[in-house]
Amino acid sequence: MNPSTMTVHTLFFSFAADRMNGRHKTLDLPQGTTLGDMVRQYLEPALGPDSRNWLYSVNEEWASWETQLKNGDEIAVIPPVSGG
Amino acid sequence: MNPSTMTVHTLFFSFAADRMNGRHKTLDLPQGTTLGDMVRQYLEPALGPDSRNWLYSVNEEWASWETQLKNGDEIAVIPPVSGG
Amino acid sequence: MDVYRITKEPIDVASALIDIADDRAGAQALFLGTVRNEFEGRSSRGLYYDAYEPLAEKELRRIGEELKQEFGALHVVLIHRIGDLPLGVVSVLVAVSTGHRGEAFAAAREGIDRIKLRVPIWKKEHWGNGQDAWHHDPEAFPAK
Amino acid sequence: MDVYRITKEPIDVASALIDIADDRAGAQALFLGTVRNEFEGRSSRGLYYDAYEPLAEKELRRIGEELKQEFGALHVVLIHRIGDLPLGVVSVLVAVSTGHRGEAFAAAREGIDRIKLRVPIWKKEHWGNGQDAWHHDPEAFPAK
Repeated sequence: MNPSTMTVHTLFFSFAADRMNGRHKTLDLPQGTTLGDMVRQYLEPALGPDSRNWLYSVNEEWASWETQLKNGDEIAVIPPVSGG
Repeated sequence: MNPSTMTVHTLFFSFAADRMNGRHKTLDLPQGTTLGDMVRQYLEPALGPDSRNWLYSVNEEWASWETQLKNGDEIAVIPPVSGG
Repeated sequence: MDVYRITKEPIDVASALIDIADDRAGAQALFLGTVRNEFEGRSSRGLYYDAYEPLAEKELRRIGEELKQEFGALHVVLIHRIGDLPLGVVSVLVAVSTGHRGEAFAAAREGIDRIKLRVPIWKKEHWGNGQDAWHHDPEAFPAK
Repeated sequence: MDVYRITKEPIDVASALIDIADDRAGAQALFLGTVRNEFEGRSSRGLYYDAYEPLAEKELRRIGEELKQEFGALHVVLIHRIGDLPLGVVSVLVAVSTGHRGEAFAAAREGIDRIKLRVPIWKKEHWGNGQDAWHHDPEAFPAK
């Protein structure tokens, strides 16, 4: 692994998994990437502009746009929920 | 039985049964007695003035003050209910 | 299937769920009244319930018909247990199934409220100190 | 006792009733969501539910703590089933015990509303015509 990059694991659910053709992706990102950076640069092209309004978690906890990602983080993409 | 009288069966529940010292009474009433007459003349002395505000049934159905009683009727005295 | 019953037996919640099951229903709401260990701060050992059974069952049925009319309940089960009930036991069950959850909650709430208002059932408190008192007896529960 | 669980197994209502039992409780309210044979007029053969399980269970627990704080719920059980569910089956259970019935209804209602708003669970409709669609997918459910 290039020392200036880090690897994160991304989980997709519901129609977001359909759009990504899979429930798991591994991404190599530049060090210092925030959750917001990752969504805008790497996910929005595939998931569409609505994905800016979705919720995200990092390591099984809700995370904000400003969250600094670290090597090995698990990011979950949470499209609008429909339980019940 | 005197042809000018009729016999009715009266049921008491809850604290009304306590006041009457029993759950059943048989009353001989003049022909033409209404439910309201019976309550005022025969029950209120034992049950107190609140009994005018209680509900009553005749033959297993809610009855009004004006209901004409007939020989053999079953009258239930329904003090304020407290189910649940 | 609808059930309206006064019973001396334990109330069977599982069978009520079978009775209200319906593929058209997205929601089921149940209310269970249970015997509490206190009433307005006084400790209680349990309750005794009495009913005028034939009229009570008729009135339960009328309430069920109202819940179907007013809230679109698909099925209604209204069961009240009577006799001496120890702490923790279920005294009354209201179970409804409806298309959506709003009506399910509204119907169940009205169901128990109307039972408490209209059905000829009475409860006697077995106070912790050994005394007994019928609820709504003005001598036992003086107006505050 | 409180229970917060995502499960692939059938939801056991009887055991939820045991979990919420409490001598201090006069009221228990249960809400069950069941798989309905239609959605907004289109016939359905059943539902598939997916969840992000670790975060979903955390969020169920947070909702339960809120119900205890806000409504004085004595015990809370929140269980959501996932996987392929046929018509009529229970997909979600909310069970609470409280001192009195007002709080029981309020807590159960808020419980299911908050689950639907916040818990990372998704459902896919198996339409009667053989097609499938995730709820809230804007391509499958266009804005009206």
